[in-house]
Amino acid sequence: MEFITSNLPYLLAGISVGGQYALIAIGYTMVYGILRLINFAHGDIFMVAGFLMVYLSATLPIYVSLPLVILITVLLGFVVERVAYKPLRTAPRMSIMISAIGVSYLLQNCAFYFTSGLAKQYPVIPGISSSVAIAGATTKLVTLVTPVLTIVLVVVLVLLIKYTKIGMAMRAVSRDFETSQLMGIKINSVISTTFIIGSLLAAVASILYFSNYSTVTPTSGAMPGLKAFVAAVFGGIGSIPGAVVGAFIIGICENIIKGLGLTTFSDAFTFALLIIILVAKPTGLFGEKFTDKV
Amino acid sequence: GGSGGDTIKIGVFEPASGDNGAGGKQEVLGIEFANSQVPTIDIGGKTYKVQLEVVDNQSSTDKAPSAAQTLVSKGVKLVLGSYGSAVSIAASDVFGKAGLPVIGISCTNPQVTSGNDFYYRICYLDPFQGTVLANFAADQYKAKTAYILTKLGDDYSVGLGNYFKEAFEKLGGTVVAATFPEGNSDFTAFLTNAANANADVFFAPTSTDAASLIISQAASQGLNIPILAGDTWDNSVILDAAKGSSLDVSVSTFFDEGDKSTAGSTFVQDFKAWLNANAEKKQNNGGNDIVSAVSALGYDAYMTALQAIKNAGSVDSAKILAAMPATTYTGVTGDIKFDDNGDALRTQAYIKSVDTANAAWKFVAIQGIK
Amino acid sequence: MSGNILHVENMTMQFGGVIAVNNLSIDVNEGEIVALIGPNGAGKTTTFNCITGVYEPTNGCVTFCGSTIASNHPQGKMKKLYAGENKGLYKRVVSHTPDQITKLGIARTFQNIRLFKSMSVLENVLIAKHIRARQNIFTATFRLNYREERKARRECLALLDEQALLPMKDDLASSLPYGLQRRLEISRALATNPRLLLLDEPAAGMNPQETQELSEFIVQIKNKYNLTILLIEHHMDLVMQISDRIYVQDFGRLIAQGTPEEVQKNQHVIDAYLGVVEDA
Amino acid sequence: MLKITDLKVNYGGIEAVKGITFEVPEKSIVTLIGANGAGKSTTLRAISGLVKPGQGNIEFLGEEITGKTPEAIVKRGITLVPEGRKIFPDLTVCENLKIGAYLRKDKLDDDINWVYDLFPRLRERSWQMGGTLSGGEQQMLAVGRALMSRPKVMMMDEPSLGLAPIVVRGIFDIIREINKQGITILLIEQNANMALQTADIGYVMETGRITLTGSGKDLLVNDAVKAAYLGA
Amino acid sequence: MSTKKKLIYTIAALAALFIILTLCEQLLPASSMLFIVLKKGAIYALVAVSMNLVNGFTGLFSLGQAGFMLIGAYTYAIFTIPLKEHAAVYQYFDGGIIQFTVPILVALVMAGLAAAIFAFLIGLPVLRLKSDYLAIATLGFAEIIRAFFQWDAFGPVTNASNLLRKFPTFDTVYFPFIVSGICIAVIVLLINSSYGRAFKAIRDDEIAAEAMGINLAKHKQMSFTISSFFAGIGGALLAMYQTTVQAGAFKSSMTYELLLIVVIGGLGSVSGSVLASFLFIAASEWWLRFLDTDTYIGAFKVPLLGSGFRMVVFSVIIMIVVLFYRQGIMGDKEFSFGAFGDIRRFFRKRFGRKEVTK
Ligand SMILES: Nc1ncnc2c1ncn2[C@@H]1O[C@H](COP(=O)(O)OP(=O)(O)OP(=O)(O)O)[C@@H](O)[C@H]1O
Ligand SMILES: Nc1ncnc2c1ncn2[C@@H]1O[C@H](COP(=O)(O)OP(=O)(O)OP(=O)(O)O)[C@@H](O)[C@H]1O
Ligand SMILES: [Mg+2]
Ligand SMILES: [Mg+2]
Repeated sequence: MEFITSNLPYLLAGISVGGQYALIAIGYTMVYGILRLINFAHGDIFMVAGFLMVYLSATLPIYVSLPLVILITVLLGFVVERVAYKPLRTAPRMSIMISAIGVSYLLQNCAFYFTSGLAKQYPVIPGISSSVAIAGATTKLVTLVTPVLTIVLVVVLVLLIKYTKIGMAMRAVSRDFETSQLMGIKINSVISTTFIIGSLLAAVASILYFSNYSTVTPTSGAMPGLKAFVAAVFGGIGSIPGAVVGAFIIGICENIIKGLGLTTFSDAFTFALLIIILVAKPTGLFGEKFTDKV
Repeated sequence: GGSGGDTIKIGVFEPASGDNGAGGKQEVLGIEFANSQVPTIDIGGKTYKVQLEVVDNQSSTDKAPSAAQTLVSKGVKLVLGSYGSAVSIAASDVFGKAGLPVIGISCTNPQVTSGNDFYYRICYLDPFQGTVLANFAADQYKAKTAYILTKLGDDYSVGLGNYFKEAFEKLGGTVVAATFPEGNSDFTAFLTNAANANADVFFAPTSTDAASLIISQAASQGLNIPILAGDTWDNSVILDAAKGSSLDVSVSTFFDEGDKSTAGSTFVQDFKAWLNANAEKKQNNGGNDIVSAVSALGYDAYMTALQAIKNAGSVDSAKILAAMPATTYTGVTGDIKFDDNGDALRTQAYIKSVDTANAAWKFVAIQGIK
Repeated sequence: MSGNILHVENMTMQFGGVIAVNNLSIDVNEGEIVALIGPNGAGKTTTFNCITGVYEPTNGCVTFCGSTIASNHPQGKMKKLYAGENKGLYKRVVSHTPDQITKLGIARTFQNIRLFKSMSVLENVLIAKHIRARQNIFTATFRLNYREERKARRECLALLDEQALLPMKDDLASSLPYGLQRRLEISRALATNPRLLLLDEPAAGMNPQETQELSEFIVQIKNKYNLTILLIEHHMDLVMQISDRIYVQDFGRLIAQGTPEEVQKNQHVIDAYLGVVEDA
Repeated sequence: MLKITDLKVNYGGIEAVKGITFEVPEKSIVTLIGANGAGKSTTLRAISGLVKPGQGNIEFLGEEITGKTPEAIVKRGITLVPEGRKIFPDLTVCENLKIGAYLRKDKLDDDINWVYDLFPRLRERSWQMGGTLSGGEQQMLAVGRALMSRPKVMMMDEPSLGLAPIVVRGIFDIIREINKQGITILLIEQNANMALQTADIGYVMETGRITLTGSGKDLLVNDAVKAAYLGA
Repeated sequence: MSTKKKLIYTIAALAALFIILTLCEQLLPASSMLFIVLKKGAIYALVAVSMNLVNGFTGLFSLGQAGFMLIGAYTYAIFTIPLKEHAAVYQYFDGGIIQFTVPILVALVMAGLAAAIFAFLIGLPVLRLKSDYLAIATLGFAEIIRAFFQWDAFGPVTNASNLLRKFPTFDTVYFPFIVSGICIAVIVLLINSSYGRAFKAIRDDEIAAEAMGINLAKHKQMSFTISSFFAGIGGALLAMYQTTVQAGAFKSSMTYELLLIVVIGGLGSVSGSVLASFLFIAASEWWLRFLDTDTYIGAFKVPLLGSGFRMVVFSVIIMIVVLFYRQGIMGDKEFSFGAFGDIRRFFRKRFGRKEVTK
């Protein structure tokens, strides 16, 4: 019992962080799957969603601002895609990635400019922000909500991509724009859909994440963004279940490492683990080999 | 627009972006406020308009030299700043080569002034602050074990943590130390570690970003260990984060908003009025009118600079530099007088703690070193 | 015809459940032109890939000029899954990488043209000389190898001249029309100074006239460079005209072999591959 | 039903198609033949909207479709079997076929079976990833995929490329068969012999221009065509 | 254009550059921002070109550059801090344990070698990875390296998270120009050599390159190691420019900055990288500074201007450049003297027409 009470907090924290990384990671992996683009701006969209909540809830009741945040975030994801990525469809991959870095800079700098960079308190959201005690460890309810919600969303998404027409179209677009067009697929709407789903997940993740940590700053999207990206690579970029498994592994390992007192290297360890996995399995845990016949 | 042609330029070398952007902006506010109060200076019967040249060093040592050079090329005669010791050190060569006197405001690392005879500073140093806090922990909480959490790669954080550790161990306590990497947002593991180590105080000399995360997670975990921190935590962000919790958070600082001395209370009043009259400035203060210590220090730095220029009786950098050692000034943060190193002689720090019910600071003690 | 140059013995290549090449044995003698034909998906390209080291055969052995370049037996997961024959025969495991095999003297072209798209025609050919030159990164950087470099350039220009590619030597490889791209790919392979040249459908995308020209071209280079050629092709005119011997593969297995005349008359081959005999 | 007037296409500075005019009557088989680099593929790419013509008109059933997006053109019933197969490597054979019918809303099972009957090899490989198929299998899949969309006009860019002789013959049988079902065919072939035997109308392209026009039979016996494209 | 003519032009251009630099040094006040831009620009140019060697010419997506610069910067600093300053610099670590110094140029080479050795070791496992997997692995390594350099246990060598300073630095713009110039020249020679061609072949098609007999592992390793060698030297120069070194500055954002420069300049164009470096540094550290200051025209306060606005504008500019120059400023072309001829012809045409209208 003693052992459990002193170690349960690490595990709980790990699971909830893992869940939040997972939601962000899915956004990464979906966009990557389709555009082969590491969407560096994804973490920042997540951050903007956090600030939106802070500012909207200051004037509006929670039940209005909650859907509004999701809506605006989705819109933001959509607009970013249209403005910054769509014109570059035929450009080299690197250019699109630089555009993504540009968007990330822009969102961060705008956030800095408008908020002056001081940490803002995230509003209390009834139902998930309150503390509960489990086996002697105190934590927020959101810790318990996150993994459940994550799993549900993932199952829905996997079904969507595997078995629906739009899912098939997404997979087709991911490899060849031109031929996809020849099949009558509207690639722009497929790509937009992807971004919309990704941003939606980022918005949900931001609500869970910031409810847990209570503070938003212009850079608070950077680290979760990077971790989620690592998670996506870990599981094999493009694979949704992979991203989720990767995210949970990273979240839990990180907290166990911290619990062991090896705090200096908790990030370094994450990367080391990633590299070990990649050396053993060059395309991540669930990544499929690129089929490229000689 | 001012009349008369003569101006003297004072450089303000502060971060407006990057990790320390928020704090830098608040420091600039104090300077700007001082400038609005005393916009001119009389030297040799001539009235000079004091013009501030503010430059953003982006909290980054690789951007600092060019930012510093910008000031030099604009022809400033004296420089104020910076929030953050590393950028101050990184820029010191540029200022040194240009022969400019610099007044550090809240950079508490000893290395800023040591060996740089043009660098002065008006705040106390980390060794002092660390010792003060260690004493406070021992006096107030009868602490035997302290958990120290510092940020990896942040010289301010690690330095202050070390000084605290030294002093605390000298007082007979034991220390458990940990570091967290940049961008870390989950502190629950550290808090649990502290609880598991039966720590009596939790010392976290970190930036405000990490601070608000630490506090809110401590609150949701129901942590009942008192939390201590250094001057950076004297910020409204901490009040927001701790609001409504049952935490015991105390910080050491240069200044107390509730200061009853006339100088202090006038400053607080006027500064608040100035902020409230100017939406953009208030925005830079985080959207409220709570006076942070760095603003008060910024104000004092500006005033000290003017005093030095007056003493020099000239707008020439070399003359001002020569006048620096003898310059004294009684500011809102106390008496300022430099030692041989160029550091302000300070013997006392304010300790404040958070009144979690009202989200306000409450004065606890003036703490010195034993 | 002189001695054996390539010897493939009991080679099997299995991908998961698909046996692409099944217990294949072929021999190529010095100076021959040998064709490998068969229906689509028979395993011809896969055979090439195994010979050139792109794939490790699941089982079997390949010998080039007397030295083993690939030898394998079912390992790991394949041990259980393996459905081919001659399982226990090859204990030795030899797997050379494609670059090593090229150095030994086997060059190839690809079914889907693989040129260096962003490089000029001349550069494409020069690449092939990289491994043959005596140089290291230091001498190359500081041009201490200028003699080698000049020689390589001279040889490549001569080669391009021969192939009538000289006028477009500075054009991007990707801007050439399809037929010339094929020709460039062959030139590039020739530039590695091979003894054995593997051609994978060199006449694909060419009209009968061009195919005719190509067959003359192949014979010509064979004689000029003392090559041995193994080729895959679906254009029967070309195959029948230039090959000394033909192997026919179906479902990975060898179903027939012999001279063009023999193969053309073989009923299995007609059923599986040729269909009604063309009136030549 | 398809009318091309004065079509010009540029790639950067190079003019690949230099003003061609031709027509594809309803329910006919039309073939374009010509040497490598003549601009045949470019013409088809322009019709299907993959490249924007520099000049000229493309009319389909009396409606101008120049400059429309590929998906809008596909929607109107023009399908292309692209040069180089362009199979989706990460989709299974079955999914590749399904995606060919992306715009259709009805049941597909019969059509899939029909394609499998045409190319039994594909049925065996139904669950294999498109990318791992052999060259010829991919070519069959590309043709099958295009058939799935039940187009009004089917444009085929070298459908027999890399196919075994027996299958080549099969492909031309299929072309005739679907033509009988009322589908108009625009065909590019290197195998000019077979193409001209099958086609109602043939056009010969040389360096971006149409230089000869005639019925398939006529061209087959034309001396210039014989010398240049059919081999001696 | 003949090789001889090219050589003459190149020498002439270098001489002109030297004269311009000298004139600048003589005529402009020492405090001019131009010198900052020239110094830092030259250093960034070197690192960007070295990054281009891997990313642009070899097609390996590596994001480890900041890590290798860090190693170079620290190696240089550790071995050149004068012994008498050790007590002050390593104040928390009893003066450190490295108790000797080496000459500046030796230290520069050591900086390169140290980075190259690390790169070699890192390359062994990770260069087998493809595209984005490689990117994240190299990025990860850079982060791990940074964590190690900040670690307290290494304090006696690295001074942990504290600054290293007091090492010899440079005053004139000549030093970084000459060092970077030589290094870039070597890289250009390499790129145009047989090995450079092999790198490009690998970028275009690995399978075909292998079929040409090119040993992928060996060549990738070479490109990666050499690039890191120069990144290490670049890091050392950066340390000299900054006069201080702190591991915290070598974050992934520095790598992104470099990647930005490389892509904006044009992947696979050396002159593009060089040009973009100077433009990038000038824009980010000089030209846009005015946006950060509240500006009054008379009593009217120019809207939006204020602290932090510069960075917003800067990011917008980056986006615009990327959106309008998809292939980068130079594409994969190089600057050539032939271009001068084009410009001359262009002007002659213009000019000619004008005369006619007169
Ligand atoms: N990587 C792979 N994974 C699974 N199956 C494969 C793989 N590569 C090839 N195959 C299968 O192996 C069989 C042989 O393919 P191969 O490419 O060798 O045929 P081929 O004889 O060259 O045919 P073609 O004449 O059509 O080019 C095919 O049925 C193909 O689907
Ligand atoms: N993407 C491109 N960029 C530049 N030039 C191109 C491009 N695609 C084709 N070309 C050029 O346009 C011309 C016409 O090419 P096209 O592919 O239409 O010829 P084709 O008649 O289909 O030849 P083939 O029989 O070889 O397929 C050729 O000279 C070719 O080099
Ligand atoms: Mg094949
Ligand atoms: Mg074509």
